[in-house]
Parts: sequence; C-alpha cells; structure tokens
Amino acid sequence: MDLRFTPEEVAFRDAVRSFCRSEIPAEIRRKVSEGRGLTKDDIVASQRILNAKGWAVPHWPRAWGGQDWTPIQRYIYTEELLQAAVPLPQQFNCYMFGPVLATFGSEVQKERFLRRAANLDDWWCQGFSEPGAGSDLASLKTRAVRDGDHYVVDGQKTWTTLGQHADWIFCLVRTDPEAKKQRGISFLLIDMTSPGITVRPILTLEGRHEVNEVFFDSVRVPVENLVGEENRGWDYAKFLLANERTGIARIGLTKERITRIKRLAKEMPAGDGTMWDDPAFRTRVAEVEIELKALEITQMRVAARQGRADSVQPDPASSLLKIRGSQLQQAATELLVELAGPFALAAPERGAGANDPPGGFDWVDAAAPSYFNNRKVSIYGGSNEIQHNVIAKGVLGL
Amino acid sequence: MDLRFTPEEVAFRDAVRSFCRSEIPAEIRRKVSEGRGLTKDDIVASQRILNAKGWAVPHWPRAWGGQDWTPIQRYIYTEELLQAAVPLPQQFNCYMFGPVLATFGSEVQKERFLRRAANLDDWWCQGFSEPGAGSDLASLKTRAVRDGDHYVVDGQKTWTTLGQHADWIFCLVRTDPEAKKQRGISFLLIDMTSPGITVRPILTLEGRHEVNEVFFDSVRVPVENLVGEENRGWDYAKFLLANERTGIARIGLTKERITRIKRLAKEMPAGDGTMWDDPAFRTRVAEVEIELKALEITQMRVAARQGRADSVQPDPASSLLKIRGSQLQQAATELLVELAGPFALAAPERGAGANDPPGGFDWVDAAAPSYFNNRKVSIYGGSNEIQHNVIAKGVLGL
Amino acid sequence: MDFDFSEEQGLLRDSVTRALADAYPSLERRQARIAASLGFPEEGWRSLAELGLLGLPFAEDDGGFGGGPVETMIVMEAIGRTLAVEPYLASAVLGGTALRLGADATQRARFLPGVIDGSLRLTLAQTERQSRYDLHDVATTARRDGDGYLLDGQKCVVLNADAAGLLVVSARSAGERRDPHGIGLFLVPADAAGLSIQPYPTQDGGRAAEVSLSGVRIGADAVLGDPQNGLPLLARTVEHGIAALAAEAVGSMEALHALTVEYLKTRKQFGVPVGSFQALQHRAVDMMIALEQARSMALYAAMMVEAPDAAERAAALAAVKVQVNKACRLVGQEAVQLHGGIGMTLEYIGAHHFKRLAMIEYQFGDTPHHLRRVAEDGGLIAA
Amino acid sequence: MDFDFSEEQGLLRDSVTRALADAYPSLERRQARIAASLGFPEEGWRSLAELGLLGLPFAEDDGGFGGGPVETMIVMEAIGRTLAVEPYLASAVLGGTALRLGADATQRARFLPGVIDGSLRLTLAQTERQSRYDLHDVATTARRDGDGYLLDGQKCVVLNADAAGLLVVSARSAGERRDPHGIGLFLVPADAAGLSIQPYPTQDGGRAAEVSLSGVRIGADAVLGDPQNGLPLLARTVEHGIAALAAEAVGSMEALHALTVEYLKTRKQFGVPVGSFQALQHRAVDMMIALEQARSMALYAAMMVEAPDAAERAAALAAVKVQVNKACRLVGQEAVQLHGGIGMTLEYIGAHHFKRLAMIEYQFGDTPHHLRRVAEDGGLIAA
Repeated sequence: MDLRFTPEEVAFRDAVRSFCRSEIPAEIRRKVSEGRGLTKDDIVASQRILNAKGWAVPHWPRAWGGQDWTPIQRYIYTEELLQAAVPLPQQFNCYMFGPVLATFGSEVQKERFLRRAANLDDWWCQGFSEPGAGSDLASLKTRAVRDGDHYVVDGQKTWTTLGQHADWIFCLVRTDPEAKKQRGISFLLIDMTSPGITVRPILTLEGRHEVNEVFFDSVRVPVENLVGEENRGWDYAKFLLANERTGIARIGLTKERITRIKRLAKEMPAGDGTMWDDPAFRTRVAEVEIELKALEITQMRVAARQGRADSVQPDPASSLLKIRGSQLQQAATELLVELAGPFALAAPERGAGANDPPGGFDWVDAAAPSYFNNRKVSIYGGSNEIQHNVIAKGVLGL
Repeated sequence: MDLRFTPEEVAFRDAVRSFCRSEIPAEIRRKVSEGRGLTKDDIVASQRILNAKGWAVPHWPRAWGGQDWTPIQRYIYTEELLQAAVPLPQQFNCYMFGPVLATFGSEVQKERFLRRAANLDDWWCQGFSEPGAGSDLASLKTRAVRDGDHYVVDGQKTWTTLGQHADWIFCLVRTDPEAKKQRGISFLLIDMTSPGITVRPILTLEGRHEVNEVFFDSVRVPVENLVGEENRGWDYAKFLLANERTGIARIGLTKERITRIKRLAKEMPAGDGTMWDDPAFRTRVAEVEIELKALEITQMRVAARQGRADSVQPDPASSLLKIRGSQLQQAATELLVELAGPFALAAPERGAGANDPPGGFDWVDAAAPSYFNNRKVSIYGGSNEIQHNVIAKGVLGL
Repeated sequence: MDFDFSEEQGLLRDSVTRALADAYPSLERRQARIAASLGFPEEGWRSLAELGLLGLPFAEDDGGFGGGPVETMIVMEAIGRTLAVEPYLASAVLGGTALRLGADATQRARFLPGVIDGSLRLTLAQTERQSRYDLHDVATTARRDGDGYLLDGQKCVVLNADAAGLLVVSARSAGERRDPHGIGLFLVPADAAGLSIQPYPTQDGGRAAEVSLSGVRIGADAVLGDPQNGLPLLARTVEHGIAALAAEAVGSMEALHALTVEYLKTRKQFGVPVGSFQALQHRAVDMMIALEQARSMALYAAMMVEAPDAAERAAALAAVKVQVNKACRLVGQEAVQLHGGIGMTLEYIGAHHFKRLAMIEYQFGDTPHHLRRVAEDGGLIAA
Repeated sequence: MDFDFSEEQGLLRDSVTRALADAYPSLERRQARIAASLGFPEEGWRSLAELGLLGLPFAEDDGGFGGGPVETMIVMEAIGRTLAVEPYLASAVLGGTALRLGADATQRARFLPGVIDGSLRLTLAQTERQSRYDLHDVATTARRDGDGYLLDGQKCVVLNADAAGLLVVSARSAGERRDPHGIGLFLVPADAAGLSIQPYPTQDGGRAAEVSLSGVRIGADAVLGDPQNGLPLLARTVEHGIAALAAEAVGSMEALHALTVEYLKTRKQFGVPVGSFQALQHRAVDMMIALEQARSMALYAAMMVEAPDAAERAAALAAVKVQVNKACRLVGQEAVQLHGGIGMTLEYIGAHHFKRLAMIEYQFGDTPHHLRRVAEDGGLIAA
C-alpha cells in the first residue's frame, strides 16, 4: 500500500499542469473559472489545442487517437484540466458518442466520424431524454419507422445540452413499438440539418441557453446511420451512461472554485478587514475542503481499483462519487454567493451605460447564476435520488 | 391577532412558575435538570405536591380533579413545569390511563381508580408494544381468552416504561383472534401482582433501568377490569395516543437545558477564558435557540387552534411538533456533551474512593448518558419516520 | 394570545390576494410586467394605491389607514405568493418606515400625501462597497454646508432606485467609518444635482441601482431626525424590512411548496406518481416543517418589530432572519431537486420562486451575519 | 499509487481479525472481559503480545517488527470492528509512539522489551482541567530538582492508567500555562511516590483515571527528549492517536452499518421488511457514504502521519478527525434510529458501537476544535 503518486505519475501531472496553463488561452480559462458561459468558438478552440497534443480523447482506443493511460493517469489528467479551469473535451463527442461508436460502430462509421469528433469538426449532441422519460429513460416514445433505405423519425427530445451548436445528434429511438420498454430501442445518428428538425431553446435558471428541445417531424435518416443492431440500442446506451460517470465527482472543479473563493475572500471587505479574516467564513470553507479531500481519496481508491484486471465493470462507487461530488460542487457555489453577499443581487445584464459593477466587484454578478446553474448537477446524469436507489439495491442489497 | 399573552395568562404563568420553584423540592429538580434518574419516591412526592394544589391532572374532567383550563393555560402549565425542571405528572397515570378511563370506563371503574391514579396511589404502566409490534401496533399477539368471570392472558409486552414500579398495567390484548388486525383488540386493566406476571428489566444505552419486558403466563384477570366494550380497545388506544401528543415538543425542557448549558459554559475553561467566550460555541447554541423559538410559536399556534370550538380532533401539526421537538431535545444534549468535551468520557459509576469528579466538574459524567438516553425521543411515541408518513399522507395527501 | 385575523385584516387579505392574483395570473404576464421600463407597470403601482396598500402603515392623522406590522405581513405574503415586482418593499416598507418613524410634522405633510396616493415612490440607500450588512459602517459623508449638507459617497444595490422620487440616504456627519455615532438619514430627491443612478435588473426579476452622490446639496429640511444619531432609526427601518421579507418569503415558500406537492402527485415515473416514493415524501414533509417554522417566525417578527426594548427587538429580528433564511434555502433547493429538470427552467414559475428565495437570504443580512448577532448578544434565552 | 495491502499486511489483517473474533464472539463475552479488574483480561493482553501486535510499530533493531501506520491501521480497524477493550490505543499507540519517537538508546533498551513482550503497559497523561484539547495548555509543573525533576499537577481522563506500568506525562519546565515552549514529556512509573491514580469506567466500556502528581520525583533518565521543547513530540504522539482512532472508528462504523443493513433486511413491519421503505434505504446509503469517506480519511491519516512537514501533517490529521467525527455521529445516530427501540438497549451490540463512536468524537479533539485548526491554518488547498 502506497498512497502517494509514483515519480512517473508526478511527472505526468506536472506535464499536464504546465500544458494547461501555458497552452490554453487565459481568457477561456477565466470564463470557466468565473462560471460565465463559453461560446462555441471557445470550446472548439480549447479542444483543438488538446487534440493537437493528442489529449482530447485519451481514453479512446489507440487507433482512434487514444492514449494507453492507466486509470490513475486518466484521473490525473481530468483533475488537472479542471483545476486549471480548462474546459473538458466536449462531453458528448468525447465521452459518449466516441466510446460507443468505437465499440459498437461499423468500420465505415468509425472512419467517417471518429477523427472529426475528436477534433470537434462535428459537434455532437445527445438525444436521450424525453418530456415523459427523464430518469425513467426506458419509457421513451420517439419512434423510427423503416421506409426503404431510411428510417422516418417522429417525436421529441428534451434537455438536449448545447444542441444549438450541434451538427449531429445521437438518438435513442423506438424501432419496435410492440417490445417491452428496454427492448425495441435503437441507437441512431441524425444530421441536425435534416429537414423536419426543429430546435427550441430552454432557458435555465441562470438565464443561459444551455439546453433545448429537439422536435422530429418525419425526419428521414439513412439506415447506414444505425449504430450496431436494430433494437439493441439500450445496451449501447447503458455502456455510454456507465462511461459518463468518468470523473463525475469533479474534484478538480471544486478545488479550483475553492482556490478562487479564498482569493476573492482576501479582497472582499468585511468589518475592519476582509472576509478571509472572519473565522466563521473560513470554517465553512474548511468544511468543504475537508469533505473534498475525503472524496479525492475515495475517487483515487475507485480509480486504483479500475486499474485492476479483474474489474471491467463500472464501479458501483461511481454513484457515491456522483452524489457527494455534486453536493460539493454545489456547496462551493453557495460559498461564492455568500461571499458576494449583498452584491449577489445584481444580475449580469446591466445594460448600456452601467459600467461600474456592483460595489466595484466585477465577479459578483456571476456568483448567483453559478449557484443557480449548479443546481443541475444533482439532477442530471441520473439524479442523486436515483443514485441512492442504485447503491441501496446494488451495494446494500435492500 | 395578538401574539402576546393576556394579562390573565401572564398572571397564571407567574403563579405556576413561582409554585414550581417554591414547592417542589430543589433536589428533585436538580436531578431532572442534570438528567440523572429519579427514584419512584421522587416522582410520587412531586406529583402529590401538584395534586394537593389540584394541578396533577388539570386536563381531566372537572369531576375527577381537572381544571377547566384553556388550551393556552395547559400549554403554559406544561412549559412552566418543564422550564422549572419539575417532573411532569406521571405520564401513564395522567395522560393515558386517566383520560381513557374518564371517557370510556364504567362509573365503578372511575370511582375505584381515578382519584388514586391522580395521587399516584396506584402506579400505572402501559402494555401496548410487543416484540413484533412496535410502530405497527395493530399486529399485536398477546391474547386474552374468556374463562367464566375472568380473562386468561398469555403473551409478552415490551418497552414497558417504569414497569418495575407499577401496581397496575393497562394492556391491549387480542380477544378475537379471527378478526382483522385492529379489530378484536380489547383494553384490559391488570394487577401487576397477579400470579403469572414476570417483569424483566431492559437496560437502555445510558445503563439505566427505564424499560422492561412484561411476560404474561396464564394470568387471570376479572372481567370487570375490561374497559368499555370487548373488541373495541383499538378505538380507546387511538384516543389515548392522540392525547399522548400533548406538549410533545417539550419546548420548556429544551429551554431549561439551554439555560443550564449557558450557565455551565461560563464555568467551563477553554483557552484563555471559558467556553462561553468562544463565538463558535455560542453560535451553535444560538442556532438551537432560534429554531426553538420558532417551534415555540408553532406550538402556540397549535394550542390556540385547539381552543376553537370547531376543532376537537388532535391537530396533524402535532406530528410536526413531535419531529422538530425531539430533534431539538437531542440537539441540546449534543451541545451538553460538546461542553463536557474530553471529560464526557468518564462514566457515572466511579466507584468507591474516587471522590473527585473528572476535572473537578460534577456534572460531566451525566452529559453523555443524557445524550444517549435522548436518542429515544425520536423513536418512541411513533418514530419520526412514522410522523413523516403521517404528515405526508394526512396533510400533503401524498 | 390570538392568532386569528380581525375582520378587517381578513378583508385586507382577501382583497390584496385577489388583486395580485388578477395582476399575476401567469408567468408570461409577470415577465411582461417586468419588461416595463421601471421593471413594473405604472398601473400596477396605481392599483396598489387604489387598494389603499400604500397608505396602510401610516397613521390616520397623516392620511393613512393606521395599519400595523400584521397588515404589512398580510400584503407581503401575498406579494411573495405571486412574485409581484412592484416596489412595495423599497417604497412602502423601507422608505415608508423611515418617514413614519423619523419625519417631523413638516416633512410628513410634505411627502406623505404623495407616498400614500402613489405619486411619490421612496427607497433606502444604505449598502456601501465595504459595509456588507453592517448598518453602522458608513463611508458616505454629510458635511455641513450653511443650513444644509453636502453628501458625497457611493451606495450599492439600492432597491428600485430608478423608480424612486425620493431616496433615504444614510451618511456620516461625524465620526469614523464604523462608529455607531455620527450617522444621519437624509432625504435626497431623485433629480438632485450631483446624484447619479445606474440601474440594473436583479437576479430575481426586480431592479436595483448603484447610486453615487457627488456634492449633492440638501437643505436643513431634508434631515430625517437627528443627523448625528440616526442609526437607531436606520436599524428600525431595516427591522421592518426584515419582518416584511420574512412574510414575503413565507408567501413564496407556500406557493413553491404547493407547486412541489402538486408536481409529486401528477408527475409519473416508472409508471407511478413520483410522490409515491417515500424518500421524496419525507423530503416534502421536511420542506413543510421548514415553511411552518418560518411562518411562525414571520408572526414573531410582526409581534416584535414594534417592541419597545431595542436590544430585545434586534435579537428577535435577527433570529427571524436566520430561521427564514434557512427555510428559504431548504425549501428552494429541495423544490428544484424534487422537480428534476423542469425546476431548472425559466419557463416554470417555481424556478422564479427559487431565485427570489435565494436572494432573500442575502437581503438585510445573511444567515451567518444574523446568527453572529444573536450569539454575540447572548442568545434568546436568559441564562 | 496503490491501495492494496502487501502480502504481509494481508496476513496481519487475517490473523488479528481472527484472533479478535475469537476473543469477542458475543456481547456477553465482551462484557465478561470488561468485568475483569483492569477492564480487560490479562490473557487478552498477552495474546496480543503473542500475535506480535505489541511490537508492531517498533524498529527491528529495538526488537519490534518494523510496522508502520498502515499496520497500526489494520490492528485498530479490527479492534473497532469487535469493540475490543484491550488498551492498545493507550499503550501501543500513544505510549508506544512517544517512546518510539522520543526515547534515547538507553530508554529504549530499558523499556521497549517489556512493552513488546506485554509485561509493561504505557499510557499518556496529558489532559488537564483547563486544557480541553490544547496540547500546549499545561499547568502541571516539572521543577528541576538536582539531576531530575519534581512533578506536580493533575491529569484528567488518562486512558487505562490503572493498567499502566509507566505513564508518559506532559509537564511544564518553563514558561506560562499556554506557552508552546517549556513543555516536556516525562516517564513516571505507576508506583512512583506521590503519584495517585483514581480509576473509573468510561462510557464506552473502557477505563480511564484522574491522576494526581504531588512532588513526584523522577531522575534525569526519565526525561523523554528535550524537557523544554517536548511539544512537537507530544503533537506527533497525538497525531498517531488520531490516525489510530480514525481506523478504529472505521472498523466500528463498518460493523454497525452492516448490523443496520442486516436489521433492515430481516425486521418486518406492516408485513414487509423495514428495508423496503425507500426513505430508510436512502438513509442507509448516506451512512455508507459517510463510512466510505471516513475510510478514505483513515487511509489519508496513515499516509500523512509520518509526513515530514509538521504544518502539513497537523492540518491533515486535523482534517481527518473532523471528517471521522462527523461520520461517527451520523452513522451512530442513524443506526440507533433505523433500529428503533432495539438500538436503545444494552443487550444489543449495535448500541455499544454507538457509544464507542460517540466517545471517539471527543478524544483528541472534537469537530469544532479541529475545524478551527484547519481554518486557522488556511485550509487544505493552497490559494
């Protein structure tokens, strides 16, 4: 048992750390750090820098741009990106679509899509959730009916993150309406420019356009865009959702937030000094840091276990990481709003002529939106309630 | 709307307050305050003083020693006793047995038992819970079979509080084994000296003998000891359990604990001063006080509502009072243990020759036992989980 | 002790509830009202005046209706339930309290008729860059200038300043930045020379502004009470603000809790209503407990906000804010969580309740601020 | 990075687990062991010596087995799981660490053989009436007296003092009561003249004592390290105590959580297993999360307790204690609650786990104490 990184792991960490800080534009990292929205160009630019280095899709098969990293290296890589406030590689391209296609796609599909996905030449989004099928995904209703060389798709998807930027969407569609719930579902790739697709924005709490509804009205999709076998889409989705958990605790993100909070606290007046001089505030920060340290070790324990030959399944501990990780991400944003205090009330849209930020603090208007936005992390990707159920059943046997 | 006490209510409060402090022996009140066990003699002595004043059973019918107090007066009375660390009138005699008998008993039974119960001439205990029937009381198994002028009782009761002191036990017994759950249950009064009764102590967390198992082996009970009608005992029990909620939040008890904690904190060294000089500790005390203040108003709202002619049913808000009241009783004991700190480790049984209490603090050994003992308050009388179910169903309609 | 409304209070409750329900029948209509240039429609304000709500707290001798804290509570609860954006808090409660308790006969005669008929709106300019929630931390200066004063300084996050005709401004006529002594409250017309207002929307659908004062000249008649000892008046003004916010929070939480319970009953997942899951039931119950505890504290605030003993009153209102803040957070967060995705979207009224509740936590002092005040003063229970 | 036990560590784990399971097969047997005059049976201590556990932390040159913090963690976890009452913490961990890190060659030669073969038990006498958890708060005095010292003072809640042959006592040879400088550690034989031990049982089945020193004379050879600068050694000793307690807590929580889950599966109410209620399931999950987070911190403690940087080490161990304390409270309280009445009775082993976990919170510093230390030092993450 040795709980320290090996010298090789330390060297790797330092390499990732210095690359992140020297190569990714500071302006992009500032936006991430402040919790302000990124433009599509920001995300593409950052990912292409990573991809040029060979680091956009390290967990993919070597043939498609992956790196044969150990689980610990992958863990280090993700955490370093997060701590440097570098946008993670576009999630749908890199952590969902890519792994599924590399595993279940045809050679033609791989050739056509994978390298473009890694470089964000194509932007992929996800078409899983429907208005009546959120956590209960298997009850989805969007259907695809075979018509010659095409499927004809009708239905509606929702919570489609950044679908407004997307060139392609990978969808779960019902191809056999007779089959029970999980069966009869297929995994289809759909060109977002196809006639019959409408994208409607949904504004989230903080007022940002992050998610969409996507409507399909007799959309014709070539059968060559079916992934794997018809009616086996549920298997591919399960594979994908297990992959989604990678780095789900977002330790590095919360660390970066805490670091920033401490820095800002030293500049925020309070009483005769600053907020950092207030023992009660420091205590609340420390509580989050301590819980985060424990979660960091827990995450390393999980990562180390994944490195063993006998464990190819996703660890049930990923539910634990999801629950506590999301809680700590949220706790950090609560501290940020507390720090902004009376100034948190001001909204970012200050309008023309209003040059001075509230109280002269240029970050306070983004504090509450960051808090609002982060309420989602305990909801999406399988809500924390679902994760509790998973542990109760899968680990405790209740 | 006037949220203050009327002058009459203030006068009443002052009268109860001064009576408690001048008439109830200080030694008994000290034991209550420190959370040390009372002897049977302590409890009897205290209750007889109250009864001589006419205050042991104020909520009983006037004919049997009650006072025509308003709900607000009853509330004031209970809270003042608690705040003065006066033992409340023996619960089973005064809040359970008495009201049931006064409402459902025969005149002969009332004449025989009620005045003796009010004066603690007879000590009553409760025989409801069974090993397999705790929160799910209706599944009880102890049976009573009619044999001439007697019932023959066989079975087992558990969690019988202070049954070791009891002269009598009021029991729920199954008289019709064919009937479904709630039906077929009768309410029987049993002399604890009857042949066939065995009492076995159960020691609770803090090492005290507070509860018992009571075994019935062919115990013969005269039929005249049946309360009301055969097989209608469940109705009487429901009536009793609704009564049990009276003053269930125990605001006064927690107030008394907080007062004591503040006093002790001023004497407990910490750093260059005392624990009371520690802003973090004071903040934790204040949090409990604030929550308690809110609960006090909530309890007054409930009490005021009970005073209205159109509400004779127990208020569903009593579940709320039970939940939050028990949590605050427990929170206060946690603060007490925190205050005792390293000295909390010492157990009360110090043995001969060990005259010096740990660190010289004569109260610290009772801190943890008080914390341990108070874990029960969120379990008994319908656990907090059951109370949550009650509100979810009865108030929210879920 | 009596927790029932009087007949008049019952009528007030009915009328204000009906009027606001009419004005705010849907989220769309609320957003349309917010889109007005001041963040609310003028006719909305006029209808509050017509209902008599703007004169509610003032004495009948001053042309008001002689209402007290309970009446304000009734109005603010209705505002909270409907998420109404008219500046009742800024003008009637904050500005109104300062005038009601601080103005002399001349000032009352001059300003109150307009306040009551709705033609004059007020606000309180108190927060500063460095003050956080400390009312006694005032860097804005009021220098003697002949009979009057010259005001210089910056005020932050002044509620609805762009809709106000008159600002109540705290400024220091003597002493060091954090001295309790030397603070005065001054009445500054919105069109005063040297006054600049930079308005902006707030996170919760309201409006506020940065206000800068650069050599703003005011006369002797613009001083509210004692120019050197105005802190008690400012404190009482903010205490009324806290009592009003508590009631608003209760109204909003009540609405949000009802929405949540309704959602749990109707939304199905895995073939059954979401509300059939016991874990969610218990959390809805904990929300209700928090709501009821906050409701009790809103009543306590109404009872204590006119209490004569300043220390007792201050401790009580601080305690109220702590309890209400905690309830705002729990009820708001749990509502979003129990709703799932829909709770995250601006298309859902519940999301707007969540945001308003989140912001109430940071108005007039957050939880740690007031908790510290209660603790420093030795708590609520004498020992 | 590698979280697996080495082969030797695996063997150690198996043997200690087996031995303690044999010694503690039931609650009745545990209570019978406690009934022994010292609170544990002598043969229990001997069997630990025979297993080599008493020599585990000492260097092979000193006759030990050269184990490190991971080995101690393994033993303490097994002790926690079985609620064993042998004074391993007091003697092997606390006394052992003080000697291992502080004793010179002569002292090692004189004492370690007995410590390792079990004939000499140790303990640490540190807490004083006014010290609370502050190691630097020492009123007990050590006055020079010829070559040696005269010790005077009172020590409180000294673990298993009545079973110890040698006490490691903190005392002040210079400076004021709370000066970090001027503190020394002194070795005092249990039979020293002027030493008085008043033993008593503890809440959790263990034993402790009030120890008074009245002109206790010790020689120069009884000073452990620097008599004026012993605080770092004392701090390191207590850090090892915290690491050991963390492991013990994890073992106990693991057992208690398993008991709770088992109870939920078997106990029926309303005709179904209690564990079929979702609200209880989710709470059992939260217990598991707390347990796993504490387990991570026990590992972190083992990793950091020998770290060279004193400030980093202190912050790490303080953080460990905070997290473990919180877990002890949550897991203990929830276990009792989910068990219902049975969890309240001394006839149930789970109740004894609850009490031990409750007391661990208050050994070597409670949550507020260590939280303050972490906060004062600026936290764990550099900013």
